[in-house]
Amino acid sequence: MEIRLIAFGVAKDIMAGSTLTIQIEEGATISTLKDHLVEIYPEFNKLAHLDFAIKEEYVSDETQLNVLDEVIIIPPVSGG
Amino acid sequence: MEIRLIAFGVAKDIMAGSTLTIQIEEGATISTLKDHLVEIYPEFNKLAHLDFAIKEEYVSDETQLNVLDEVIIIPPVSGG
Amino acid sequence: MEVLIDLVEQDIDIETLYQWVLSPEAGSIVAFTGTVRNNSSNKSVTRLEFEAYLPMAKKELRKIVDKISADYDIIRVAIQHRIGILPVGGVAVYIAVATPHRAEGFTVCKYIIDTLKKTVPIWKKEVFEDGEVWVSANP
Amino acid sequence: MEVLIDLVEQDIDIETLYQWVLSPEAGSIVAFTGTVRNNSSNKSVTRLEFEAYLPMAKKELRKIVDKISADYDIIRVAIQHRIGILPVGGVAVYIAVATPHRAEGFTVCKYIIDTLKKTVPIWKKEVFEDGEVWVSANP
Repeated sequence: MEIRLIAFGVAKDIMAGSTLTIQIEEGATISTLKDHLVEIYPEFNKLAHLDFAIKEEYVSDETQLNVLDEVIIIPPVSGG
Repeated sequence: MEIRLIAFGVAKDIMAGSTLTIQIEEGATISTLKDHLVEIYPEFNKLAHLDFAIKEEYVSDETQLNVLDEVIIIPPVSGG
Repeated sequence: MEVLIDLVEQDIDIETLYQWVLSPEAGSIVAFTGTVRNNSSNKSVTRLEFEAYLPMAKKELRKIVDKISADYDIIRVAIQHRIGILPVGGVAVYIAVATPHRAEGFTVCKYIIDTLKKTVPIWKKEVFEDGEVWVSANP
Repeated sequence: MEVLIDLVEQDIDIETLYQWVLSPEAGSIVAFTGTVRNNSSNKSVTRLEFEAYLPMAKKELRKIVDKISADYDIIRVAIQHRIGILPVGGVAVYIAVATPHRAEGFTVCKYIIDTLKKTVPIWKKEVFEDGEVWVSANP
């Protein structure tokens, strides 16, 4: 299935763009997605941590992805 | 010897005035002065505590008084 | 409790926010201003750039306020965070908390800024004369 | 460290004091405002009256700043306390602390107001509709 990714901060630089649509197996979790991302962009491994959000809420590694999900890539935040 | 007292806050109300000159024995300490004050104005006993200052600095109970000293009576402070 | 939360592209108007939190029931206003320092890691900072995932950032800020207000008596709280480009000295964030008493004001204000820096999707890029870096990205 | 300490008979000008503490080396300004609440011990407050032993009050405030600045890196601190008559909502005290980082700003600002309330010779009288009381006088 297709998942749309939206990146912010350093993630945008790593992916050289703020959006990306990737193919991922049905029933994949955030954890699977993270593995895919690190494979495509090894730079993600250098971050202190990497979080994700769906529908404006943080999601855990175990969260299952659904087709049409828009997944936000959240590198370490640094507001304030 | 004569000691001049200057009162603030509730001490002023207790003494019904902001200044008072009292007679006290040579070599008396702040502690002696406090006893005198409580004797004249028993209301001072009702305060949470009573402090004194000479030359704009807090003094301890053991501080000896000197003639011409101007002693500030400092009831519990409540700034802020 | 009344809450004002916003992310803004223009300069933060501290005076207006401060006036907004005032209330006759409040005895204490504790306010935090985060400004752009002229140096970071001993390098001279030229400017900052903030970006945010706006709708989620507002939601997360509201969650912070709701969480702390369960434990402390808050009368009003205003939080405004700047996004976009900021020069040295610019105000990145302003948080003002009005409470009946001061102890809770310090606790609440500190909790909000500390938690903001951990959970709210806002990212800061420091721009130096010879390069730039996304803050906190690397361990 | 630059320090501004004053006791004033006119309204405290928060905006001017806030501007005064700003510095390009500071990343944090923590400010405390103590205002007159409309009630105390469940009684309706009409106004407050502050009196101070002025020269000593200034000295004690300076001692507080000197003591805490031995342990924390302070860039600027402004402390202004109102004396005389204040209506409900009036500003009794304003303390603004500029530091490189925020954690020390909260600690320093809270230390100053907490210690001010214990050591600085300033006295507050609360005036109610049916009487008045010197605050903290009795246990």
